[in-house]
Amino acid sequence: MIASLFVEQMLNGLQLGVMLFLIAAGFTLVFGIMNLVNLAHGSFYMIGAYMFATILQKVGAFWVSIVLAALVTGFVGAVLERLALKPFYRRPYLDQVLATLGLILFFNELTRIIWGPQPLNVTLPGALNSSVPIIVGLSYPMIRLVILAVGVLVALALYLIISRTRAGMLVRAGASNRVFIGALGINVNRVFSWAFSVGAALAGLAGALASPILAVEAGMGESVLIFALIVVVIGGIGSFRGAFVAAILVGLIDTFGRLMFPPLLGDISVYLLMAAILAWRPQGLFPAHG
Amino acid sequence: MELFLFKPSGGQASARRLPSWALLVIIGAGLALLPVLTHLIDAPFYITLFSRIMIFALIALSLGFILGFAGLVCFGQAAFAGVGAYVVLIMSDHAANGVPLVEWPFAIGSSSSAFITWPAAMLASGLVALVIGLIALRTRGVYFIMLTLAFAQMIYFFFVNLDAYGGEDGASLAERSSTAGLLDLDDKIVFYYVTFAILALAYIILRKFVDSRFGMVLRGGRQNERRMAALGYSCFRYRLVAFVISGAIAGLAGALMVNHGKFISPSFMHWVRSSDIIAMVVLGGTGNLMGPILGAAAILGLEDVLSGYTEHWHLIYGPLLLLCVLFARRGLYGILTGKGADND
Amino acid sequence: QEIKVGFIASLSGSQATLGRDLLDGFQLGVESVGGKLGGLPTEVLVRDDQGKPDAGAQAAQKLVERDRVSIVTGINLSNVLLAAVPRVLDADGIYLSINAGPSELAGKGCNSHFFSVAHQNDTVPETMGIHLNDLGIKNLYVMAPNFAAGKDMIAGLKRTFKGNIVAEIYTQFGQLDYSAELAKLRSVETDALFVFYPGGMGVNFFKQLDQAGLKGKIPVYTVFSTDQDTLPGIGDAALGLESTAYWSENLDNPLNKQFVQDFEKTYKRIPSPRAAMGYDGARLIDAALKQNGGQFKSADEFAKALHSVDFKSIRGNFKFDSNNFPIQDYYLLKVEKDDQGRLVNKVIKTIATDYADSYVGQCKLSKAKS
Amino acid sequence: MLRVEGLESGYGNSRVLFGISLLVDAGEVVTMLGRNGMGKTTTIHTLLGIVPPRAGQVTFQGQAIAGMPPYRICRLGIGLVPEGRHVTTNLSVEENLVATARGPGPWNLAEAYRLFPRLKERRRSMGGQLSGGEQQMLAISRALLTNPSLLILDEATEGLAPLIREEIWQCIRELKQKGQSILIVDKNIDTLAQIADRHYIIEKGRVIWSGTSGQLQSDPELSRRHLSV
Amino acid sequence: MTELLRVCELSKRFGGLLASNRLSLQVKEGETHALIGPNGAGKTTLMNQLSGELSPTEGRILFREHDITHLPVYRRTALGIARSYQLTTIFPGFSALENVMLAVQAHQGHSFHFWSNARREPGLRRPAQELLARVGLAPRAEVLASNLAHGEQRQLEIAMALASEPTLLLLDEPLAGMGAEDGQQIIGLLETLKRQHTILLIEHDMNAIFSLADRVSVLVYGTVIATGSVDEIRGNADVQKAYLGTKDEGKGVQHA
Ligand SMILES: Nc1ncnc2c1ncn2[C@@H]1O[C@H](COP(=O)(O)OP(=O)(O)OP(=O)(O)O)[C@@H](O)[C@H]1O
Ligand SMILES: Nc1ncnc2c1ncn2[C@@H]1O[C@H](COP(=O)(O)OP(=O)(O)OP(=O)(O)O)[C@@H](O)[C@H]1O
Ligand SMILES: CC(C)C[C@H](N)C(=O)O
Ligand SMILES: [Mg+2]
Ligand SMILES: [Mg+2]
Repeated sequence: MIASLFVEQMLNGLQLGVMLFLIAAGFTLVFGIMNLVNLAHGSFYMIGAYMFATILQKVGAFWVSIVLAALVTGFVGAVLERLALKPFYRRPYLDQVLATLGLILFFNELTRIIWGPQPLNVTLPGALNSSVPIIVGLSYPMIRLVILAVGVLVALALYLIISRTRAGMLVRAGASNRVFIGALGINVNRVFSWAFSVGAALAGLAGALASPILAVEAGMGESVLIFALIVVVIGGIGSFRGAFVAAILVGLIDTFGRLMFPPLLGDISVYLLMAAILAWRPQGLFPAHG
Repeated sequence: MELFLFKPSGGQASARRLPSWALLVIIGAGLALLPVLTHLIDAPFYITLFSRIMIFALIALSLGFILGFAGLVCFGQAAFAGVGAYVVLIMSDHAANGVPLVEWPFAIGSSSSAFITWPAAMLASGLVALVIGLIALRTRGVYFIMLTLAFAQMIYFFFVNLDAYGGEDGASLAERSSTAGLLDLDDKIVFYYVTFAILALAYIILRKFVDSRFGMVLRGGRQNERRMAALGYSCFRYRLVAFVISGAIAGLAGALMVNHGKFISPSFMHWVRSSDIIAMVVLGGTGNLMGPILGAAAILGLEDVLSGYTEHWHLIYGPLLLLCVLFARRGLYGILTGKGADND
Repeated sequence: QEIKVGFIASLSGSQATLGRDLLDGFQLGVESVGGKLGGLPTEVLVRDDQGKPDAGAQAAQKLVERDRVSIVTGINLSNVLLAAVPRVLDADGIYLSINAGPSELAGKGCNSHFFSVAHQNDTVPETMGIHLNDLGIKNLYVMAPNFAAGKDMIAGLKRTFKGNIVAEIYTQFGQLDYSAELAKLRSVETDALFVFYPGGMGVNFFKQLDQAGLKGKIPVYTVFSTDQDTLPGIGDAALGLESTAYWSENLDNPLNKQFVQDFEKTYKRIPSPRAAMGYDGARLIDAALKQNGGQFKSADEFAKALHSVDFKSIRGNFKFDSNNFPIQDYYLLKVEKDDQGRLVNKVIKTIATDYADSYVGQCKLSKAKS
Repeated sequence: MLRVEGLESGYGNSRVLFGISLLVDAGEVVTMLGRNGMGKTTTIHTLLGIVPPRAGQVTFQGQAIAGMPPYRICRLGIGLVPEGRHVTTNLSVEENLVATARGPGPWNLAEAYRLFPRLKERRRSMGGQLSGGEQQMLAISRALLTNPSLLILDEATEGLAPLIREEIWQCIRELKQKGQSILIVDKNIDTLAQIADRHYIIEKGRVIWSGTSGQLQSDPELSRRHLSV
Repeated sequence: MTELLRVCELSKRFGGLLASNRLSLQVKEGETHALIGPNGAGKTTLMNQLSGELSPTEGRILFREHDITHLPVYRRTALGIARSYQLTTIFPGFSALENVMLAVQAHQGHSFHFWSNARREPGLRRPAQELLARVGLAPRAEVLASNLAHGEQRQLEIAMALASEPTLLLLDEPLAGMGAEDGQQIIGLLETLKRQHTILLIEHDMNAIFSLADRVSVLVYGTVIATGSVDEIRGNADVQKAYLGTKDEGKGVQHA
C-alpha cells in the first residue's frame, strides 16, 4: 500500500516536473539567454492548449493535434516576436515586464472572445483516456505516462542541441554579446527569432499535453508561469541542466509536499525550496554565467 | 556593456514641457479640490474611486522609493500592505469581541483606534520587511525579485491558511477604525482627506530622504555597488533601512485599504497584485517620487474608464500598456516634464 | 419609474459555467414576464466577479454607488457573496441570492434585506448525510475546496452523517490537478467518498478519478458537482454518480416542464439548478414588485413583499423561513442517460420535505418574530 | 579591396565622422592613427554597419556594402578584433572559437592554439573567467578563424604583456607575407611604421594626413603634432 | 622604511587552476611597488584578494600587522586601503562632483542622515572640490560622469580613491586604453601621489613602470619569481624570458 502510494506520487511528481521543464526551457531560452523577461511566455502555454483542444475536435488524432498545436504556437511566437517584442531586447527588465504583462492581458482577453469565457474540456480518444497497471494495486493514467515520456525525450533532444551544436552555442552566446557576434558574421536576429519560436513551441507543447488533465481556460498560463520562473531561478538563469534538475525537484516537492506536510507548509513548500536554495547558492544550482 | 555602447546621446535636449514643481502643484491642488468637483457634478462615486487610487498610489510610492532610488525591485509590496490590513482587521476584531490580542508572555490588549492600529500596522509590516530584507537583500537582481516573491507568496499562503480570519475567502471589517471622536472615517469625504493627507506626508518625507546623505548612499548603491564597497560603504545596511521604511509605508496603505473597502482577503497579497504595483511604478516613471502616483492614477483610472465601455477592455488596455512602454521610455513623468526620470 | 438590477456572477474562470447558467436563467425569467419586472422598464447590469471576492465586492460597490441599482443578485460563490453583500446592504440595497447560501448569513449575520431563494449551503449535504446513513455507510472519505461553501458543505454533512469520517481533505479553491489527492485516496480504506467540487473543479476531479481507475472502485456521492453546468464537461465519467438537490431537470411539475422546455429552446442545452434558480429569482422579484403595486418604493417595503409574496417556484414546495432562507424539499438524484443519450439527473426519491436550515434559530430576525 | 568614401556618422545628435575616405588594397597593411576619441573605432564600426552610416560609400571587393547589416558585411570576408575584446563570457574558450568559425582557409583550431598556447591551456574555461590579456588573445584568434580576406584589428595589443605583444606583431608580419590584407588601429606607432605599408591620421572625424611608412617616419613633426608622441 | 603590507603564502584556486600559488609579497610603507607579469599570471586576482573582493583559498594577508584576510571590502577601506579598477568603475548617473562627494561622505562615516539635502552640504562639497582640483578635474565638476572622456573618468576614479585618505592605493592598469597624451597626464598625477601614499601598481606599460616604481615584483603562474629595483628586474634573465621578451622591449613600447 505504502509502496504503491510512493510510486504513484513519484510518477506524479516527475510528470509535473517534466511539464514544468517544457515551459521553463522556453522561458530560460528567452530570459536566461536572450535577456528578455517574457511574462507572456505563459500565454504560449495557453495558446498551445486552446489550439490542441480546437484541432483535436476537428482532426480527432491525438499526436497530429499535439504536433500541430506546438507548431502553430511556435508560429504565433515568431509573429509576436517580430511584431511586438523585437524592440524590447535591449530594454531594461522592468520595461519588458510591463510590456509583456500587457500582452498577457491581451491574449487572455482574445481567447475569451474567440473561445468564450468558460473553460474548454478536452476528452481524450480511446486508450489514452484509460489507465495502465504499473504495479500491483496501482494503475496509472495513460496520458500522464505519455507526458512523462514526451517531456523526457524533448529534454534530451534539447540538451544535445544546446550543448553540442553550433546553433546551441550561438543561442547561448546570445544577448551577452549581441553586437560583436553579429560582427563575426552571424545573423543574431535570426538566431533569436528561431530560439524564441522554439521556446514558444515548447510552451505550446506543454499546454497541449496538459490540457487533457487540466482545463483549457483564459489565464491558465499565469499560474504555471510563476512556477516556471521559480524553476529557472532555482536552476540558475540560463542553464538548461539547472532548469531540468530544478523542474524535477519542484515537481516532486510540490507533489509530495501536498501529501505529507500540513496545509500551510504544503502550499509554500516550493517557495521555501527556492528561498533555501537561493540562501545557500545565491545564483541558483547551476550558475550559467561565469 | 553593449547596452551603454550605443545609447543614443543627446536625449537630454528634448524640450522641457512642464517643470516638475508645477506638476506637483497640479496634482496636489487637483486632489485637494476633487471633492468640490464631484459635489458639483453630483458624482460622489469618484470620491470612493480616488480614495482607492490614492491608497494604491501610497503603495506604489513606497515601492517607487526603493525601486527607483535603491534599485530594489520588490515583488512583494502588496504583501506588506496586506499584512498592515490584516493587523488592523485582527486588532479591531479582537477589540469588538473584547478578547486581548495576545495573553502570553504578556497581555496585549486590543483596540480599534486608528491611533493604535495604524501604527501597529506599520510596525508589523516594517518587521516583516526587516526579516525578509535580512535574507533577500543578500542577493541581487532577478534573484532578489524572486526571493521577495517567494516570501510574499509565503505570507499570502499564511493568510490563505488562517482559517480564523476567513482563510482564502478573506474577512470583512465590521467597523472602520475609530479616531477618538476626532474624525468620522465613515464619512467618505473625511476618509478621502485623511488618505490625501497621509499620501502628501509620505511624499514629503520620502522626498527629504532621497536627497539626504542616506538617499545618496542608496542611489550610489543602485548605480555601482562594487564601487560603493570600495569606497567603504556596506550597502546592505542602508538598503535594509530603506526596505523597512518602504514596508512600513505599504503597511500604512494597507491599514487605509481595509478601512476603505471594509474587506481584506489574501488575494490582495497575491503576486499578481504586486506586479500591478510594479506596473504602476514603471509606467509612472522610475527614479522620482511623482511617477508612482501618476502611474497608480493612470492605471486605475484607465481601468475605470475602459471597463465602462466594454467588458473586453483588456484587449485595448494590454496593447496600450505595451505601447506606453515602447514610446514613453521614461514613463508618464518623463512625458509630462520632458525630463529623464531614470537619470539619477 | 424603472427598475435597475445589478447582476454579479463568475462569468469567467473555473466557475464560469455556473455564472453563465445563472445569468441565462435569470434573463429567461425576465423574458417570461414580458421583459418587465413588476411591469416596470427593467435594466439588468451584468458584472463579472471572476470568482474573486475582492472583484465581486468592488463590482457590488460600483453597482450600488455609481449605477444606483436597487437590487443586486447573481453571485454564485459564497465567499464572493460574503464580501459583496455588506457593500450592498451598507448602501441600503436589497440582495437576493440565487445560488450561494453561506451559513454566516443564515444565522447571526442574517439581515432583513438579504434573501436566498436557492438554498442554505448546509442543507444539501445534510440530506446527503441522511441518505448515506440509510445506505449503512460506515466509513466516509470527504473532500471539498477550502472556501466558505466547502466548509459549509462538510459541516452540513457531518451534522447528519452518523458514521466515521476517515479523512477530511480540503484542497485549494480552483485546483485543477488532483493527482496527489487521488494517490492518497487510493491508499486509504474507505466505504465511500463524498465530494463537493462545483464547476471546473468538478470536471477535472471526476475525469481524473476515472482516468486513475478509481471510479468503479469506490462509491462516490456528491452535492452541486454533477449538474448540467459540469456534466457535459465530465462526460461519461459521471455516469451513475449520486447527489442530493432541491431541483432537477427531471422534476415533474408543469411549471418546471415549461421552464426546461423554454430554456432548451433558447439556449440549446439542458438547464442546471443554477439556471433554474436564476429563473426563479427573476420571477420572485417580479412577483414582489407586483404585490407592491408595480412599484419599488423603498428597500424596506420591497423586502417585506419579497418575504411574504405568494410565489410559485418551479421546484414546487417553497417558502421563506424567518431568516429569509428557503424551506423546501430535497431529492436523491442519479446521473443517467436519457433517451437521446444525454447525461441527465434522474430523480430517484425524495429524501426530505419542508426541510429548513439549521441556523435559523441563531437569526435575530426569527427572535423578533417569535 | 576596401574603399571608403566620404563616410559620415555619429551617435544620437552628435556627429563624429565628417567624411572619412580611405583605401585598403589587396595584400596591404594599412593603419589608422590618432589620439583618443578622434573617431577611429567609429570609422570601423560604421564601415561594418554596426553604427549606421549617414552618408558616404563603402565598397568591399567591388560590392557596395554601406547600409547592409553587419553580419552580411562580415560574411563577405571581414574579420574584426573589436576594441574592448568582447569575447563571449558564457561560452568556453573553445566554443568562442568554434561558434563563429568559417572556412575555407588556413586558420583552424589547431593553428590558433599554436599561435597562443595559453588559450589551449584554458580551452575549457569560460570566456568571462579569462584574464584581460587572455581575452585579447581569444578575440584575435576568433577573428582569424573566420578566415577573413580583410582583418581589422582595433587596439588588439592593449593589455598584453610585452612578450605576447611582440608575438602578435610577428604574427602580423607573417600574415602580411602570406598576402593578408589588414587594417590596424593601435598605439604602438613605431612598430606599426615598420610593419604597415600606409597610414591614415584621423583627427576629429577627418583624415588629415595619409602616406607611406617612409613618409611618416621622415616627418617627426607630424607625429608630435597629431599623435602627441 | 617599515613594512605596510605582507602577503604570506597566498593561494587562490579556480577549479583546477591555481591563480595564486603560495604567493608571498611585502610592500613597504611609502614605496611605489609595481607588479608585472604575463597575461593570466594572477595580478588582478591578487589585487582582488587584497581589496577583499575575492577571498583566498589559503594564506594570509597582513596590513600593518593586522590580519585582514577575511575582512569585507568596506572594512578594508576604512583601514586605509583604496583601489581603482582595471575597467573604469564610477557612478555614471552622478556628476563628477557628486561622485567624489559620495566618497567623502563615506570617509566621514555619517550616512544615516535622513533630512538635510546632501548635495548642498558644504561639508561634503568643499573637500570634494579640493580632491577634484588635485587630480585636475576641477573645471569638469558639474559634468555627468558618464559624459566624461575615458581619461577623465580614470582621473575621477583616482580622486574617489583618494577621498578615503588611504595609506595604500591599489591601481590596476591605470593607463589601459589611454593614448599618449592622457597617459602622460595620469603618469604625472601618479608622480605627485607617490609622495603621499604607498602604491601597488599593475601595468603592462614598461615606460610607466620604469619611471614610477621604486621596486618591482614579477608574477608568473601565480608566484612571485623576482622582486627588486627597476634595474635589477630589467636585467633579470628569467624576467626577460617570461615577460619582457628577449629583444630590448624598451624600444617597442617607448611611445605607448
Ligand atoms: N556609443 C557612443 N555614444 C556616444 N558617443 C560615442 C560613443 N562611442 C564613441 N563616442 C564618441 O565618439 C567619438 C569618437 O570615438 P571613437 O571611439 O571612435 O574614438 P577612437 O578614435 O577609437 O578613440 P580611442 O583611441 O580612445 O579608441 C568620441 O568623442 C566618443 O566620445
Ligand atoms: N573567476 C574565475 N574563475 C576561473 N578562472 C579565473 C577566474 N578569474 C581569473 N581566472 C583565471 O586566473 C588566471 C589569472 O587571472 P588574472 O585576471 O589575475 O590575470 P592577470 O595577471 O591580471 O592578467 P592580465 O594581465 O591579462 O590582466 C587567469 O588564467 C584567469 O583565466
Ligand atoms: C452551489 C455551489 C455551486 C456553489 C456554492 N453554493 C457556493 O457558495 O460557492
Ligand atoms: Mg577606439
Ligand atoms: Mg589583470
